[in-house]
Amino acid sequence: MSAKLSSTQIAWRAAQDIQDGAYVNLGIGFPEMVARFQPPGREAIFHTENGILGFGEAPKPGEEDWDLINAGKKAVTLKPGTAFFHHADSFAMVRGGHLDVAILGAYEVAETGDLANWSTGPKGVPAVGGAMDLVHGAKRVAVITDHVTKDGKPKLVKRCSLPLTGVACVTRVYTSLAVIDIEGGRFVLREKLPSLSVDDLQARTGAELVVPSTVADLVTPEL
Amino acid sequence: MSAKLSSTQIAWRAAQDIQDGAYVNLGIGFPEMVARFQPPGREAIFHTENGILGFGEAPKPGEEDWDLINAGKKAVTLKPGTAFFHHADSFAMVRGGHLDVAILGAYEVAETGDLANWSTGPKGVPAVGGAMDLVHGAKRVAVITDHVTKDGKPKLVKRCSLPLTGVACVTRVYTSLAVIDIEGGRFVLREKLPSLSVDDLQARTGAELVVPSTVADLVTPEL
Amino acid sequence: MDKTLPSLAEAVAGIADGAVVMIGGFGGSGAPIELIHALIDRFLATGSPRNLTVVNNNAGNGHVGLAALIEQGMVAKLVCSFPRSADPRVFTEKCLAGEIELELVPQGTLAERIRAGGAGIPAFYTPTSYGTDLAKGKPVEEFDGRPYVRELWLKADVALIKAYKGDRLGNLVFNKAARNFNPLMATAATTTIAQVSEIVEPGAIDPESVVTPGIFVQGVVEVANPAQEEELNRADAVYPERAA
Amino acid sequence: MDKTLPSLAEAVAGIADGAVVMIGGFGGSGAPIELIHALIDRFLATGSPRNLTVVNNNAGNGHVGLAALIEQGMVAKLVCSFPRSADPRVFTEKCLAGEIELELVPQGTLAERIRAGGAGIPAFYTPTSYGTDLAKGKPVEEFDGRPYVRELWLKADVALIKAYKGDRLGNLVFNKAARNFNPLMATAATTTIAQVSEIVEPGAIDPESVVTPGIFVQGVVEVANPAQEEELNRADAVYPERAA
Repeated sequence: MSAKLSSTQIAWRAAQDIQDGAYVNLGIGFPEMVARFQPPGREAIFHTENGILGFGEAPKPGEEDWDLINAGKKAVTLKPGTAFFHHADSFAMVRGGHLDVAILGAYEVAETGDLANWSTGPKGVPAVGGAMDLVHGAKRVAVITDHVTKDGKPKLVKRCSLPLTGVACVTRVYTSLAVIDIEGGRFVLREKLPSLSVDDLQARTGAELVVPSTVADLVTPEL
Repeated sequence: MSAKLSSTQIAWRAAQDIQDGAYVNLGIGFPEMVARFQPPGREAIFHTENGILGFGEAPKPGEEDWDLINAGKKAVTLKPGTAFFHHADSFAMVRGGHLDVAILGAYEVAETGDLANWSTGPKGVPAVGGAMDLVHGAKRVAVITDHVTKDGKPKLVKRCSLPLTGVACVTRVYTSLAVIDIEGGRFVLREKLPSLSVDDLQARTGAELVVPSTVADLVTPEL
Repeated sequence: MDKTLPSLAEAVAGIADGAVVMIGGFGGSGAPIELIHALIDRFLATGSPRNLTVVNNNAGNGHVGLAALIEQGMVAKLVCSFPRSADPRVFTEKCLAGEIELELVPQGTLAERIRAGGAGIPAFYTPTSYGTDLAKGKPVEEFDGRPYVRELWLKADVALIKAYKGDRLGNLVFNKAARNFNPLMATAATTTIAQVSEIVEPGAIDPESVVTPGIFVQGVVEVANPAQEEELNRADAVYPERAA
Repeated sequence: MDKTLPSLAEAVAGIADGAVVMIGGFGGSGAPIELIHALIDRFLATGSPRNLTVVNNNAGNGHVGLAALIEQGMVAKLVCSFPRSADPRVFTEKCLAGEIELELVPQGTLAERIRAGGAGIPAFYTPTSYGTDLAKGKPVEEFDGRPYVRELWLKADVALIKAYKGDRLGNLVFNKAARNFNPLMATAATTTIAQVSEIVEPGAIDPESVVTPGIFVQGVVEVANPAQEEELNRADAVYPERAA
């Protein structure tokens, strides 16, 4: 029952759904990890909102070019066929629906598809970045997250309690315990850890899970 | 009394008011002629809405590059420091007020600054091009025109009778007889042919001319 | 990822009856003549596509390219700013006969509506056309004391564009003022097909100089020596060639 | 026409108290550090400019560049999307103490508002921020069955930007992702001043590759080896240097 996917393993699982030739934006922080697990034979093209399409991996330490960074302000490298563009063109790609997939982190995801991932409330200085654009930008907006908070509270909820990033925008959630689609305002279970019963998963989820006749096993990859 | 400036001479007069370093759009047809009369020592930069800033004169016959044309679809040449851009960026320059001067032709100009220059009425196929953008685009929108129609009717009028291109947009009119500013919804006479009396000019003008104490002579250049 | 297409015929195979088709170019510069002619070939062979809505700055010149497409009766509606040219008779006659619908849009508004379509902006305000016949029926609002007209985005099923070089990822550069509407239309269509004079390897186009990033392009087809509308018209060309 | 300026001091001489100043860059990439430091020098010498409204994606990092400008108390209001960085303390402390006003704008909306300011578009609709706290008080309208928020243009008195090469006509190219907000801000300010690593002759920049045409630029000043914010911060740099 204490078995769960690590962040790395969640990122691996999310990467398996990215098709060859997909245009993908990975949110800053944890989601950036997804790029490391592209299945062999597939070539996704990564977009970063600060104006690069088709960047590659991180450079070796000491070889950073600080004019060649991603949205998380980490140094990246170039691949053949890269393009540079300014911020308005970059968000035209986002807002105009040209990305195939955006993968973001979350504080909370509601069964309505609402996402809260930018503010934990009125304390401190708020910062939003490109999150509110990205949730409206891609054909498919997915979230990767631990299934529950550090305190064990559900992150998949009936209605978000934290300030929203977007309304009805998330279509799939990859968690440490399950893969869940959001369809018609409901959480629909697609995969779960085989060691976990549906009841146990439901107990850790803040809204009702729709359980189809077939639920696949969530694979725990060796990484 | 039959003395008047030719089209070429009107274009020459308009060119004298273009400052060194000005960004200028010349409407298709007659206004294109203004470029030929830049005063020595002044370098204006010409914009064409199909995506060139800083183009030069027409090429020699036989040396046309049909990918290097102006808005009138006439071949032009390049000057050092040219830039190419797409239509949205081009009209961002126009609409965003980045041009210093736009010089357009006219069917009618009203004392209100209204301009009619795109349609002679419901007959035939209408065509507007960039005229409606240009009238809102430049810090100074000037018109060059014969003072009267071929039938002798005033082109400077109280209110336009033809479909409008823009409202309250024209600030100066260069005609075959006079230079007239539009200020506070009135025609203000700045220059007239010395051979012409104010009364004669008023008789050929469809709205009242405000005549300041000083009216300069409109020069007839030898070209 | 390889977006290159083996033939013009394959490039235009997916365009359906009733589609909204953006066609790049300003007059002849940047006009994808060969893609248009391939579309005519398909129509003559199969009767499809027909009933198209075409978005272009102009309405064709002579009897080639867009004018030929209109002449075949394939176009039900044209959205453009300037339906005049050296020889606009094909369009003019159909328009006056009521056989083709015309939506006249100021050129800068046309460009901005297409950009908005590509950028996910459903509407915007512009000073252009305020107080004129072309603003009739459109919402007007004041900002900073000046009146502005609200215009809607423009999107398409397909964009047919012409570029100079392209790679298999769809990155494109254009030739001089042949850029015009082409990069905008690439962003505003579900499927963008670019004819290019040369297909090059990824990396051959300097990433600083890419004008249309590949994300906006679904297909690239090589047309090594594309025709120029002005030269075809000077030679009195007609498409398809007519038996003597 | 010659837009080159002889010195950084001259480049920032015209910025008035209370001005709205757009500052290019995304974090350190594309940040015009030397222009910002010249502005600080002027303030320390003359007490002006102060009470500035600054538009930037971020809020500074460490004690150089924008952070140093804020630290001097020259900034009354900041318009930005992401006031966080490796070391955001300068801004954070002033913000929490109520000494600086923050207008938080989603990054894509910030970019589009600046573009709109440059393009003469006073308002536009975007899906971004719909249903969130950042849309409060803004008009909402449905297009094609989806709700959108209306946003207003953003303009400035001055833009301070960083480019790679520039010519005396103001044509500019940028370096990699240091492009970011710089070309947009150039369009949206009454006066745009660009620091460039190298001033070149007109024609040395390929007209196909110009990113910012000279019409958007009023002054160009050469800074041959510009500092990079990340490197200054790794060296714990502070501007101006403090006596030990």
